[in-house]
Amino acid sequence: MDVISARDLPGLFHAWQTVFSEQREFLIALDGKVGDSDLGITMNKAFAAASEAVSKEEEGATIAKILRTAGVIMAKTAPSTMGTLTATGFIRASKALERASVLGTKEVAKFWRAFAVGVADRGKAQVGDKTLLDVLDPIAASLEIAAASGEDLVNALSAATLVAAHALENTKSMVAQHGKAAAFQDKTRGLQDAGATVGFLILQTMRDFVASKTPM
Amino acid sequence: MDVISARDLPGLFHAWQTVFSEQREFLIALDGKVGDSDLGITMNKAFAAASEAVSKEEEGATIAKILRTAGVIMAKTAPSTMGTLTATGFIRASKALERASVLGTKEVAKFWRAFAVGVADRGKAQVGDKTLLDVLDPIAASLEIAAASGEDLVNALSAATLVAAHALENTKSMVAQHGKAAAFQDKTRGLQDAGATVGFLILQTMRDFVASKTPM
Amino acid sequence: MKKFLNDPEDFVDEMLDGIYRAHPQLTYVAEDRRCMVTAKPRTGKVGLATGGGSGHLPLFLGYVGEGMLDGAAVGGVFQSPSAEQMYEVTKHIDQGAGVVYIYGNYTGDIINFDMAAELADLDGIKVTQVVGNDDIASSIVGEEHKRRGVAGIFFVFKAAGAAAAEGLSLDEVTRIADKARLRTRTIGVALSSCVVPEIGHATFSIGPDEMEIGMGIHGEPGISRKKLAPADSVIDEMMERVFAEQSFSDRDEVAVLVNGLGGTPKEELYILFRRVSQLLGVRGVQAKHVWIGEFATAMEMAGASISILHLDEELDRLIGAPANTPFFSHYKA
Amino acid sequence: MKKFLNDPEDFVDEMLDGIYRAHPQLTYVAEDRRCMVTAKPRTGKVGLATGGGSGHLPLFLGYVGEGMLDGAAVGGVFQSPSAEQMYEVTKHIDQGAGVVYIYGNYTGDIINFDMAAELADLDGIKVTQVVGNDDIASSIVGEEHKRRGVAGIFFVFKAAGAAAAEGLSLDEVTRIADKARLRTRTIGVALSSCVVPEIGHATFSIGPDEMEIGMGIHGEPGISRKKLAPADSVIDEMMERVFAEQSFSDRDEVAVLVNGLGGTPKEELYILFRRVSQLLGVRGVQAKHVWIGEFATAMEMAGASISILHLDEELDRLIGAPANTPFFSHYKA
Ligand SMILES: Nc1ncnc2c1ncn2[C@@H]1O[C@H](COP(=O)(O)OP(=O)(O)O)[C@@H](O)[C@H]1O
Ligand SMILES: Nc1ncnc2c1ncn2[C@@H]1O[C@H](COP(=O)(O)OP(=O)(O)O)[C@@H](O)[C@H]1O
Ligand SMILES: [Mg+2]
Ligand SMILES: [Mg+2]
Ligand SMILES: [Mg+2]
Ligand SMILES: [Mg+2]
Repeated sequence: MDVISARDLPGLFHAWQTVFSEQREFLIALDGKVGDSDLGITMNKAFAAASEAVSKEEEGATIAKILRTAGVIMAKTAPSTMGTLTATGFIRASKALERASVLGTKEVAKFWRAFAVGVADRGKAQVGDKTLLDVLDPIAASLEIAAASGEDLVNALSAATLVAAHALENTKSMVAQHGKAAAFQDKTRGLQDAGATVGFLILQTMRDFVASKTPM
Repeated sequence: MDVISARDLPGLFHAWQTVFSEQREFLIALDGKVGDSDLGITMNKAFAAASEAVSKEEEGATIAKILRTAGVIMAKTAPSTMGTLTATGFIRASKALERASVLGTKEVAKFWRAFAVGVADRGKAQVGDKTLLDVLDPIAASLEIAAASGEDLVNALSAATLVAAHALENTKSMVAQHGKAAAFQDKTRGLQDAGATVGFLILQTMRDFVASKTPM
Repeated sequence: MKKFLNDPEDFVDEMLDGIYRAHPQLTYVAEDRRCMVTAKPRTGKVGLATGGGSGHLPLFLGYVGEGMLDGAAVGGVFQSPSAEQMYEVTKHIDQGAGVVYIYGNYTGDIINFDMAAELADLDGIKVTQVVGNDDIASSIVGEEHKRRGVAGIFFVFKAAGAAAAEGLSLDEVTRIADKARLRTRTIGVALSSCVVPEIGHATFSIGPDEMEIGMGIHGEPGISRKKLAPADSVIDEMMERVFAEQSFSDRDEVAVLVNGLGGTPKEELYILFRRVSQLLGVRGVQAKHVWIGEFATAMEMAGASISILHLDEELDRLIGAPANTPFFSHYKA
Repeated sequence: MKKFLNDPEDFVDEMLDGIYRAHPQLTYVAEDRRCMVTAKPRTGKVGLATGGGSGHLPLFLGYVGEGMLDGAAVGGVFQSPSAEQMYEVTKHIDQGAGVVYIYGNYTGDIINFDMAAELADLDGIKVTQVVGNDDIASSIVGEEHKRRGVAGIFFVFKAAGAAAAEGLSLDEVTRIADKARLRTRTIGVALSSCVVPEIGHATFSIGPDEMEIGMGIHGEPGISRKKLAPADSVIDEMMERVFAEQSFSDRDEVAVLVNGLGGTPKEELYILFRRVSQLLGVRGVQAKHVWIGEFATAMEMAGASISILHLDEELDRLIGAPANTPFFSHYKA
């Protein structure tokens, strides 16, 4: 699979749905340590609703249209911090890919940059504040480099996933500045950020989806 | 000790206070089985207050006056079912002994009859309803017989205590008709009535008090 | 015991101190905080007094105020106040028109209110008594006189309070209180125990997945203990017993009280009311007045009760009348 | 989990169904029960909207009514409602005079209210925002913008609601809401956890003899966890932190809210208030308005919070003004 086409997207959303259903309890537990335990529930709901909505899109819907549908339904279904930020991410990605007919490395880089900028605009967090942004920004940067150097999609995503894993690991040393976790202050040190974990999982699933359809 | 004089009464009230302080937890547990667990608390309070009030009576106070003082303070201090019934008992005994200068067998019989009638009037229970009355009535009857046959005080009280122990045992086979226990219906069968236990203890303490002051 | 307490013995008196500090419309007589009366008595009005154990806020004293009661004798936790305290309240609230005692059917309270009424009678104060016995779980039909008084007494307070505020006579107010009493049925369900401060441990034990239908507000046993069922089926079972005793015709009107026993969140009370409303709807019965919240509690007990008052025109008017007490306000619609 | 529930997923919607059945003065828009608005809008009045997670009744929706708010967007348990729901409420309650959003300082809510305000702006509706951050335990002085909003938001609703009812302009109502916000401090203490229905077990664990001062209403950690102390010393410790932030002069006046978190009996809240009142008395500060009960809960959590609003003449007038909502009524004294 060199590129993700509009017709592939329902499959990708289905993969996301599966992952966030499998990771439900894990994310509840993670958010429970320094938060309110709802992350697993809301992410599961968000992607289940998105996957269902996307599967009902008309034949011929554009990539932008599909991403927008996903974002809008997520915002409705899961208006928690992460639900809304993720929804914002998809809606911004949709805008950035208004004219895209497929998602190659360049477009995927645009997707993640728009996603990251959207989250930053909406949440007003800084890199280093121990949020989702701390994986989104490195992911986008890694993909931009890959795009500039003409890397193919599966390799670009694989590299970005490594970067994201590393970035996620880095959140352990940070102290939460936003959301419910901020109240836990120093106790958040040593724990990986729950929202960043979601960011990592979204990317990893995208990579696995592309890899599984790419002959080795 | 052939008779209880007015001057002995503070000692008797002190003995009651001691017994109901010792039996506090036992009565809480007993009332807890088919009631609201307050009996130990209220009886302890009632007799502590009565003992204190009685100890402050003026020199030369009559038996009637002392019993009345005890009853009135009990009614104030412990207005639960048993507190009020016991208070009523003492107040009625006071009235019945208006002119008594000592408590011999005859007067003690009057004391318990008046006590029993007072409780019956106030509580409107029948003998057999599994209440305090189920020991008060046999106690009064036993003492009346002893008085008629000229029995001395310690023997009369000893006999009445045996009767009361038997009567208390009999309450086990009854089903409660009054108070909070009534709600437990058949579950009250097999349990001795809490209020009747108090009645028994009042009498037994009176007997022990007299016996302890009587040379064998 | 997880309680905000100082010395458990001071529980009631410190609570009362807090109440008088918070609510200047309440005061007390006989230099006894437990003899509570309204600070704004109304000349010529029939006086309404209640009394009973503490631990049930807003019952009993919480309903002293405009359009409701004039005084309350306050007992220890789950214990009757004394006859003397009731008598002091009675003397103070009598405005020449007599006094109605409205309280729950518990031996301790009856004995003491009887004594107080005798004392008041010696002073020439006319006293009538209406003894709430709305708890249908506590005795069978035909033995209603054995039933305990629980949350439904709120309707009796409300109807009698409005009647007295309208200036009706002692006989009329008594008649109305009695009618409200006779037309009210309550059934409760408990999920957990409560703790009496001076005792310090749970009054009774109940399994982590059990409920007891019909449990009393002092932990008296109910009709059946079983596994906690979905909310709708709990209500179905409870309301079946209510409907067995109240025969409704299409278009009849009722007042509904969904009462939390203390530890149950309001959210759940509304889930329960939803089902009550559905069941009434099926019978064509209209819930004309609805109150949902805590009206008669058992300290921190988790659980709820449903009270249904079968309205007639007179009760409809009185139940809907305005009232304003520190614990309960009602604007006329 | 000891709850009256059907399917936990239906918790919020069944609760809302119960609320609409009980209180016809409330209705909803956009065919979405979670978009609650008053059934009696007043033309020309500044609209007041709130929103937030469920599980805090009477917060948030309970204050929709006369003299208080006009609409509330209702989220899942402890979860923000969506921007779209807020936007629907906004459109409906705007009477041409603009809308003030008053809600608590939580990321999820902020993000969504911001989005809603942007949407409303596109429609030409003027929206201002006042974000409650009264919980002094949740961040230090100087970092007040990080503080959570808890029960003290009640005072902001009350002051802003009365100001809007008086017919003041959007700017004025916003100024007043912001003043009430800035002059309010809250501190809480928790004794037990709560259970989110869809999660089904305790949100956090706390020892049988422990308390946590400063815990948030979703179980966010507080300042210190220690052995439960006598009620008076708990209040002494809490109020010390309040007094450190509010400087009172002799004869200053305050409004006091003693709020139960859900599982704590009212009796205990009055014992707590007693001590608060003593401490204010020592400083010569008068508790001019006092409310004691459940105003912002965390389901069945045992615990309480104290909110103090430092009054000025304007706030005194507005806090004392009448209000009438399904969950809160206040008669003018
Ligand atoms: N202001 C913010 N900007 C970006 N991300 C944030 C912000 N605040 C919180 N987050 C992310 O949200 C995650 C928590 O999400 P969620 O559980 O949905 O929050 P809540 O339960 O408080 O609504 C955090 O782990 C963090 O990554
Ligand atoms: N009507 C009655 N007449 C006489 N005794 C009664 C009556 N009702 C209850 N009792 C007695 O009172 C006892 C319970 O006393 P107590 O615990 O003080 O009651 P409560 O807690 O209900 O006020 C019962 O065991 C019974 O002996
Ligand atoms: Mg969370
Ligand atoms: Mg008892
Ligand atoms: Mg008792
Ligand atoms: Mg959340």
